[in-house]
Amino acid sequence: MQRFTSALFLLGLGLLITAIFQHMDFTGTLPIAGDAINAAAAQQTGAANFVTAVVLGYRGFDTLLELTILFTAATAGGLVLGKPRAGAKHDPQAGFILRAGADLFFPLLLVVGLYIIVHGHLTPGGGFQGGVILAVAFFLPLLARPGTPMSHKAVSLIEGLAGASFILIGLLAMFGGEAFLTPMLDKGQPGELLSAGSLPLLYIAVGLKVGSELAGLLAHMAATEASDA
Amino acid sequence: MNMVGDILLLIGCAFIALGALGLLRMPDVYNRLQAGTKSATLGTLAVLLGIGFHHPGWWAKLLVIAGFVLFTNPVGSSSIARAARKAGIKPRLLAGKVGTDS
Amino acid sequence: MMDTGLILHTGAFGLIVIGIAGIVLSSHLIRIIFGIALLEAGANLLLLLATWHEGTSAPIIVDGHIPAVMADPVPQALVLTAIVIGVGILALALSLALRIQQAWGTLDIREIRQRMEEEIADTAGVDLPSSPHAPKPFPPVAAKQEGRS
Amino acid sequence: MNNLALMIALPLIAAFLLPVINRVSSLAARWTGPLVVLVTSVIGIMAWTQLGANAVAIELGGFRPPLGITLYADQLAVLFAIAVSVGTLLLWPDDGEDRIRQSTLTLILAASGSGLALSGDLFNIYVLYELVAVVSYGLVASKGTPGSLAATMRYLIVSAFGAALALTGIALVYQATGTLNLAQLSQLAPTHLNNMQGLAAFVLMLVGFGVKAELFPVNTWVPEVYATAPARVSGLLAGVVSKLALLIIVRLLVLVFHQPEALQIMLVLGILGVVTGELAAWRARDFNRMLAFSSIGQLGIMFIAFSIPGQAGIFAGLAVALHHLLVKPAMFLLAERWGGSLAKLAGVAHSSPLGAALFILLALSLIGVPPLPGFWAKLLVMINLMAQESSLYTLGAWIIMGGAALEANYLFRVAGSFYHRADGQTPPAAHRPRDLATAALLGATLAVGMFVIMPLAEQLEGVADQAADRDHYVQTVNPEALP
Amino acid sequence: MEDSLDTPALSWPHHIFIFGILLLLWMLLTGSLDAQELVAGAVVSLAVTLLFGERFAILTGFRFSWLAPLHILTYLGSFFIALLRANLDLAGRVLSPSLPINPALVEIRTRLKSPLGRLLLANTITLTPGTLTVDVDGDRLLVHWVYCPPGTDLQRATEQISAAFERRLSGFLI
Amino acid sequence: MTLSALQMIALGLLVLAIGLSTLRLLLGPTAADRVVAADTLAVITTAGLAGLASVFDNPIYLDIALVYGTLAFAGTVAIARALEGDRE
Amino acid sequence: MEWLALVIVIVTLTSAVAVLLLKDFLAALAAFSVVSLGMSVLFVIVRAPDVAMTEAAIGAGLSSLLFALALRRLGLWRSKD
Repeated sequence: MQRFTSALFLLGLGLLITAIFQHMDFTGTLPIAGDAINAAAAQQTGAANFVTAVVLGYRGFDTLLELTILFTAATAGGLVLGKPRAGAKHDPQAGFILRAGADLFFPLLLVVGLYIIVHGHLTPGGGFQGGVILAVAFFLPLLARPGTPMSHKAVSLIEGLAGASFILIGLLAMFGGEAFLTPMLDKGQPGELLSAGSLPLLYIAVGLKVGSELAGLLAHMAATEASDA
Repeated sequence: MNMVGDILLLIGCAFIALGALGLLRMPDVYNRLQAGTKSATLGTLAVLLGIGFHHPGWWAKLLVIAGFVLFTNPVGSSSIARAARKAGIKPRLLAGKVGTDS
Repeated sequence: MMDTGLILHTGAFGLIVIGIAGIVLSSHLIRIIFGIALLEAGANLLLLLATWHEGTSAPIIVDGHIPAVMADPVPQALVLTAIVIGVGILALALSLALRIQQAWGTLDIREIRQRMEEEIADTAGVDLPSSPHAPKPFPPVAAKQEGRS
Repeated sequence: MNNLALMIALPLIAAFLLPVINRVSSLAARWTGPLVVLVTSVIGIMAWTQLGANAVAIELGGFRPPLGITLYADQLAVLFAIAVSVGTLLLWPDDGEDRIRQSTLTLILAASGSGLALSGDLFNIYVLYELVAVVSYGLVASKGTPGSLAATMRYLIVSAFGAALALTGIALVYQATGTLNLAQLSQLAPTHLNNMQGLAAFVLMLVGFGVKAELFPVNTWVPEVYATAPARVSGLLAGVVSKLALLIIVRLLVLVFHQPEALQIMLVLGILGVVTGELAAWRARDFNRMLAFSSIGQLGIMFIAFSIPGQAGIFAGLAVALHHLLVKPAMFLLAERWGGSLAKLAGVAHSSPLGAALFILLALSLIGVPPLPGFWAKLLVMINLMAQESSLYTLGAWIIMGGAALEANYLFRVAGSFYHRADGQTPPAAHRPRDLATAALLGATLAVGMFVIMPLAEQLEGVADQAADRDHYVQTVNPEALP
Repeated sequence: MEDSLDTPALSWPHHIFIFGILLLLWMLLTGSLDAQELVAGAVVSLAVTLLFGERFAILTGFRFSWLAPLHILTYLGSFFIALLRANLDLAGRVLSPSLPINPALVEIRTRLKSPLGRLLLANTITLTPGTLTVDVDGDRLLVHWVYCPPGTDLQRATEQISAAFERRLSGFLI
Repeated sequence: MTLSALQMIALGLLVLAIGLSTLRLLLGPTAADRVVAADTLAVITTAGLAGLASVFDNPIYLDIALVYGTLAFAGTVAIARALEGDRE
Repeated sequence: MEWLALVIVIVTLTSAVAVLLLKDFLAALAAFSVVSLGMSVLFVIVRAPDVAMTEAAIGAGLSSLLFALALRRLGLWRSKD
């Protein structure tokens, strides 16, 4: 019965999509906000990567909320998963090749992640992508050797401070008489490492936060007991 | 210069395609891994080298990518091979085997 | 003449339909989560295609050279946000699935629903409303897991 | 006025730092949350007093509207922002094992709720909505019983489904107009969105944002979640969060989507919601689920009310919404101890007379018995529905009447059983003083509202006028001239 | 089970070595010799080295000698030749209609002590003609052969391959 | 954006390789086979992304190839670890 | 470019269907990683390098990690073929 109604629903959905499909033109309309941003971004923010200018400058508030969503998901995940039982048995170690490979890979991934974060305003990438790389870098050794202790204290400290510093940078602008989350500092020459004012700082905060958050979440999930099913 | 780059690109893609063919034709996981890894690695290297001929200014980053590929590919395949063995997938052995298999 | 926009839109809508089908038609929790991820991917692609047209270049200044026609950076930023949101929800969903499996030893949504109804009725102190489509009784594996969690 | 942004920023920063504070002093961590929310409530109330007939637009990041994100603070938005802050303060979760995590989540709920009320950007609304969703998953699951986890899972699936649909809708809107700012959208809507694509976008967004607003086809999560979540969380979800989702839909309707079909779709879904909700509530045999289904019914009434075109609809819907905002959390607070089988509540009036009296007051107002505020709210809806031409609206009016009759039936059945002499039954545990005090506070507000109904209505009409004034919105936000 | 984490604390030349490698990676990534980039790279590499230096014990396998670069070069040269031969060999097999394969599993021992050396040896074997390292346990390597000519002593054949690379690797690794 | 004939052939071969690997992904038969196919596809994609960077004549796309290559490796390894099971 | 987009879309959609149809969850996960691979290439084709990189990092890396970890914990890694 449920199958039947579901199939019916899908059929309706297909019809709806066909209807939308027929009414859409694929040539694309004029992106009003986008053109204005493309024209003004280099001056207003000093970032060479306009997507970064949008993510951190024009829509910095979205990014703050996005960070909060990740933070909330990690918090709620921690709440759901609970504390791992003391003495819970963990997985066997990985093979030698993976263990050695993970060891060798760890520093290289860290540098790559930091490179991506620091160059977020110049090249594609930035805090989120670099943060994910950092998290993976920290998690790979854990994948190779389950049960390796990971400093949750340090993780939650970095997490809290990085998130707070993002807001603090925004609030500083507000106390300086500007609006919340206004970019500050010297804009510099677009294309140089030291440009775009406070945007790289924001991206570093984002990267550290995302990295610590995801690493903590992955470690928490890895530490959860296996089920017998 | 561009010609050399093009030929290298072609060779690389040819090796990749051969590897994919091998992936399809080989009979079991281990043999498929052999086909996939070797040719994909060499093919990627050749492609990167060809791009280096086209854009001489990019060599630094191409070198990094090549290094990562050269390093991650065999590690990844060995992990899969080990996992397949642990998961109980028996290799097809025609020539018998030497040594002990735990 | 093939139109890249048409092809890409077909891909986006296809992913949306496949994702919804996965959510609606599957009975296994993990497959539903896969469906959610696919649906989100489709929606992201559609959002990115909203103002896309052929012949644009990436909205990035490379070596001081400003491209003539740049792509709209706004949807790119939005999709970036949406992808990160998606992964947060994915992580949470997997954690929930993990704990549900620990508690009840099943990931079949019909069984989960039945167990949930039973638990609600039990804590509330009312009998389970007898429904005409009463699900089948539980396999013994569910009983074995009772003491855990 | 600019410091309305603090209503969002302060709880967020507190939430980020709460785990760090907890390492220093757990006492400080315990009091940080309520204190911060208290501060934001004060900020909100101060903003309300300064806010006159002129709304305010806050440009975040200092960028002109079509470029950056704009917050739009009119009386309606500030009212709901205050409601979120005060609501979380009153319903602050104080039990459960992991108190710090719960406080963190509640702080984020306060921040994101205020943001949802204030936001004037389509995608920003989506992000905030997802944030509210993720927070509520965490809060619902915080009880930790397998049932609550399963209910959360179901909620998550429905909600993620809806959010993805809403995102699709946003994609369609952006495809047609190239902007996300609501003011600019409202300028462009008559030419760009008044077509099939616009309607499809509206339907997708209605379904997407309707998940939290307990809209008819996507409300299957409601009974399970309210039955298994902590009662205070249920109160927050049913009382505050659902209204916020409704607020978004109303804003979209007022500003962007002017098709008559859009209103009709909402009307039909609202009618279906009332019918299914009230019937299910009538059949329910435990307290939590009865409240959950009745909440679906009440939200159906709101959908019907908001589907009345023009300022009258907003006024009527707002009255019902605010009334429900007071009543439902109070009822869920009573459900904290009385949750469970309705049969167990027999004779409870003897052990807990104040609770029983409160319940009866709330129930009377919910049904719409004359002197109470609930009556006026429903009356307003009925008058405006009857004034409409279309027979569908008349049907809606009759359905609301029928729903009220059903409501009267089941609520009186319960209230009547309170005064039965129960034989050999252990009465449920007494309410904690804090719950009862909060519920009594809400009930008292309701009772006071009875006496000042006329000035209140005037005030509310002003709010509705402002909210329905599209030109005022556009002028306040003032996006750059179109090319 | 040898674990590189259990090795004693690293000496300062190792730290400098790690720092150098990370800085080199940074410079390759940025591809510029701009002063700002170099300073940023130095800061990042220094931070990573100081914070997590202890976890890079795997790099202790390097033998610091003046001849090491030469050995690395000869190793790389022979490795690329082997990789090319492996691909040609494979191409022949895949393209021939009869698919001449004759798989076998062989276990061999290595003399290399350091984890890095064993890792590189395993990787090299994976990328050379017809062989794939399935697993490494202590000093034993389990190698999969795609084609084993009937009648050959497979053990010896494998050991010859590994010995050739082992010799080159032991030039710069322990 | 204009491609020479040799480049066209090369891209065609790459697409052929993608198709063949996808076929292996669909055919299976075991999970390990599919993981191998996904891994190979990831490497092919790394090469392809670098190739696209060359076609677009823009070095910024190389970063994507780099990130893709490294993280696809992590994903593959994680799947392999899961495939391994808990047998010692 | 059209035919490249076409091929990638076909691969993506096929793998997406495979995700839902495969009985073995690890196989489904492998197919899922191919879906995000296709998405990443599509994002490059529409000149969205930032999004492509995010999809590469999150789709190919992080989601696979999360799923693999969860599947392992759920005991769903056992082959069902």
